[in-house]
Amino acid sequence: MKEELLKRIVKTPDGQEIEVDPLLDYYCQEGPTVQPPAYTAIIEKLFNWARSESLWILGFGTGCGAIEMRPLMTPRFDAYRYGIQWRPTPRQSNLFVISGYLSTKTLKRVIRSYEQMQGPKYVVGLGSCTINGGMYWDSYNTIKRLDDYLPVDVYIAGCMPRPEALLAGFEELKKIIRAGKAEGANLYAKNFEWYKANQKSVIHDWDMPDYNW
Amino acid sequence: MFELDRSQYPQKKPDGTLDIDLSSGKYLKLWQGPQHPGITGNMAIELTVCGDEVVEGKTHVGYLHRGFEKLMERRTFMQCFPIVCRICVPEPDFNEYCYAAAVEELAGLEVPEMANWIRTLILEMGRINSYLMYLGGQAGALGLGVIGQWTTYVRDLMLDRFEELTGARIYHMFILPGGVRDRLPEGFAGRMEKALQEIESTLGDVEKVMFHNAVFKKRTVGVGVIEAGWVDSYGITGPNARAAGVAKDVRKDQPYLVYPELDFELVTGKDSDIYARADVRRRDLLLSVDLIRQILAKMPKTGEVMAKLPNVLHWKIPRGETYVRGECSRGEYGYYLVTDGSGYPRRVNVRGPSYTHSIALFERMVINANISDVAALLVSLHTYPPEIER
Amino acid sequence: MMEALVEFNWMRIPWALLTVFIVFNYGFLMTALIQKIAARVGRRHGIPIWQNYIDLIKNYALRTSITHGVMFYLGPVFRLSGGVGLLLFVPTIYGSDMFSNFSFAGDLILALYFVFFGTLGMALGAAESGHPYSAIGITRGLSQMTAAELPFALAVFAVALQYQTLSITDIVAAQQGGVLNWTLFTNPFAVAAAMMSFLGSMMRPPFDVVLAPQEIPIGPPTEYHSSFLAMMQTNRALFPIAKIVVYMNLFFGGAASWPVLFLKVFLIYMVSAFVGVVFPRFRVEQSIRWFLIWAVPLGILAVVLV
Amino acid sequence: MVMQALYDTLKQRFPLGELTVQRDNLAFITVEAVRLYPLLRYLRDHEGFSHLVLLTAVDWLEDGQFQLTYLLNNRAKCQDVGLRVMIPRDKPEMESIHDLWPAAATYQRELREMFGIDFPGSPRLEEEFILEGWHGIPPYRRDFDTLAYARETFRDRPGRETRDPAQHMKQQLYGDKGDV
Repeated sequence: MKEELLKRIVKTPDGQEIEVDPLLDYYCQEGPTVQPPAYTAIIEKLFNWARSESLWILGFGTGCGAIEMRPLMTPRFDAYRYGIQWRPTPRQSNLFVISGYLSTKTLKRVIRSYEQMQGPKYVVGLGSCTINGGMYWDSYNTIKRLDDYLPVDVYIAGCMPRPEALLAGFEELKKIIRAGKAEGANLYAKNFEWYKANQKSVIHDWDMPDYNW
Repeated sequence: MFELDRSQYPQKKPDGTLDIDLSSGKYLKLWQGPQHPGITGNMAIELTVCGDEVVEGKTHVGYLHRGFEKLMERRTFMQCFPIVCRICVPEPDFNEYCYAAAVEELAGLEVPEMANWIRTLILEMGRINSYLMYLGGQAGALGLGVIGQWTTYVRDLMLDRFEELTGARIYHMFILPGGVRDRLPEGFAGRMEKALQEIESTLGDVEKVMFHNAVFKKRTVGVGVIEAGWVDSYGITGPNARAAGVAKDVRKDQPYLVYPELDFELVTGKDSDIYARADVRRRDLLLSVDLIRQILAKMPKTGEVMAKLPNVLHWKIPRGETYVRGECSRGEYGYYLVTDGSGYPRRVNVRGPSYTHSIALFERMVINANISDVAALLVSLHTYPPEIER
Repeated sequence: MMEALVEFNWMRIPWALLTVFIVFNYGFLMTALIQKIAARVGRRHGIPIWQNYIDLIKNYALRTSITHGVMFYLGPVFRLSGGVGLLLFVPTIYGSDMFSNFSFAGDLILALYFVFFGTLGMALGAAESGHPYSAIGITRGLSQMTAAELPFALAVFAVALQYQTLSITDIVAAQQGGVLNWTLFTNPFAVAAAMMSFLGSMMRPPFDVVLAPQEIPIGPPTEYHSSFLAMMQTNRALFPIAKIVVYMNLFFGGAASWPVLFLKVFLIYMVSAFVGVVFPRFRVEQSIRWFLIWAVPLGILAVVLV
Repeated sequence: MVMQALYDTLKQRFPLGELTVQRDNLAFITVEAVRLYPLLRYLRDHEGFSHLVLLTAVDWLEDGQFQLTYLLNNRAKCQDVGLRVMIPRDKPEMESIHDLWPAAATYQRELREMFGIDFPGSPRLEEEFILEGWHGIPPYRRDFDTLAYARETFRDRPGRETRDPAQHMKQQLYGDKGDV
């Protein structure tokens, strides 16, 4: 565990001495809970429609697929037309595009970013390497199946998938959301123990709380 | 007017490191990345700031590590060829070329002339792509998003030409040991010329909006200077070195492929700040446009594109070691290949230019920089994280 | 006291709310339009014009939200009340009983206060969120805002001195009777200073270092999400329009009907949009210098000349 | 020829090992570990080899040795010289050259992590560089089996097939008679 995460006594600028336990002080230890849909079906339908038409992608290029994100934002493909935009902070985004292979070091950051997103949230796995390891099937440092660690809504195959494939994938995701089937966040909360066990089996130095609000 | 008295802190510890006590309230630790829009790709910088000024910066890499050098030890020489291009995403072709050239050298293969012309063409096309991305990124890091829109649009045109030639937009897998996969398609030169014209006209706009922009100049001129003495000690190559006045370019110094037959002058700058580096890259891009025209005009019309290879399933290469380099858009790209007489490489080491630029050099340059300039500084070194950790 | 209450025309409340509603919708369309213009300059098609409404519903529809404390809640509330308050206390349509809102004799001073109010509220909320980038963003925001406010305040003093009143309605009244009566022509230095300050307060390049995605991921609202963010979105639509209404009343002759208001607000808004599209951003100390060197002398000149 | 001349000049000052001339402008010279530092400094200061191109290691598991390769470039003459240093595999330790080239510290951090070679005195050597929370054999060593590790740590998606290319091609070309 890193030194700055250990429990210690620090001196504040005004001379007081206080005890700090970063893992306990800075985070909430409570796990995620299953969030029910809205009371009435018609409202939930409206909400689902709004969610599907306003996909905010977290701007986190986790792998090489990030290079095809740029064309998506620009004149040729212009995903903004479909209500897709990129947000720089996980708090405001609700779609996480895992753009390609994930090394275990990145997986740790991905989990953390994913848990900071507000539900309902969706995950799209991009490229063959998120599906079964792809090119890196025998690599010691990349995960092979993304759905072991995060609930995935849509996979887009290819190495790397073209922007058209990405757009088609997003349309597919919209259909799933409109049908009310994209309940990844609830799935994650329901099977929390299983996901955590999987995550901890590959991340050897687990130095963060179990759930990062 | 806004100078800060830094004579008191941070002080140095006896072992030379800075004495930074975070709980003193004088310093703030900031992480930029890996999830941060100002970072080029997936890496992180850990900044300690005092006011607006960076006291210490550390680069953290390894988020993209796939262990290529290990994976290649498990693959035959031919099986390595499709994975090498994945080492550097925005400009993959140099991996293919350097790997192929290293294997050819150790195996004693002679590459047909036509293949060399096509290889040069592809490398120059890749360089244009990479520079176009850089220009967009550099302007974007300073809040001028529209340049990125324009350059990515014309980059798409270049990707179309790649697609026509190789069948893929990003990972082309076209240059393989022994030659290239195919000849140019019918009418390629004409369509290429159209794309080049579009790129030139867009660059004219970019020059007006970006390089003649008063605010852009204010943010970049005199910021992030690489001192001439750093060039050797930090292993700086490519446009970063040329902007510092070191006229070094592998294309001229150790000509490879068909560069001896092309007519070009090196692009250099002298101020070595962010503006100078951006300007060197813009002019280098125009040079590439010119080179592509020359290549298409001078290249032979017919000829073999593939050397006669032994049975690639049982291809063994005698013991040896070599280093092959090329001038990519970021600097010197090299492959160090060691063979031991078996059917698998003994060791492959990839020398990406970002390795030195974004770790040792960046950590040196970021000291005393303003937080606002950190993103622009990092982009101006033109680093691609995947080639650092491979 | 009782008499004042009795005299108060209660019908002004629904009319004022109607003003807020109209301006809110207009603001939403305008923000979308600005994004579309930026997209068109980049040769893109851009977002659908109704996209912001969907985003708003989406943000209210999110199922989870977390809070960092009381001030975190109040930040967006303050911000929104800054926008709504500004709008409510300036006359929107000159000469109209219905859309004069709660303007009173000293509303110019109140308007000056409300322009700053939102940022202060945001500072409290952003500081509570605990994110270092929020803190950096809001420090930049406050310092830049202060520098930008200075020429605006000077311009307002110049205008108040010129017309010898602190009532926005009276200032508008004094500008009636032809284009040449506008402050734009009667006191060009004040208008120039104020328009420079306007660029600075619109959060568009070159003065968007407060948000600066590439440096401090969107700055103060980094931690804000779901309904908090939706409230701030609402404010972001409302506040610029309210501010422009003040500018329009003070410097551009006000508006006697809704179409004139829409047109004038549109044109003033476009100034910042077009400047913003083709400029990178200043660093915070550079922008402060810019205001101090270019805008403040103009403001002083305006005050002196009056 | 040029490289031979350089070798002869160097030979007068330093005891050198074998010379392999790979190209006109690239040669590899074997050096003893203790001679490396002065030789590097001499090359840098007097022969114009001022650019450290790369520093890497090769694992010769059979011989029980690590080969460290220091590749230097003479920018003016466009020549490269690679210095090979053999160090024992069971006690991998080498003198740090970060004071000659600050950039070398990065290479040494990588070698420390990926091969487990120690460079005493090199800055930030103990910090994690590429890997995180790695236990066990450094991954670039030859005796680390990446496939076995991946099998052990990660789960494959069912239905994935892996074929040996030689066998598979034989099967494709000759069908069942592939064994013949």
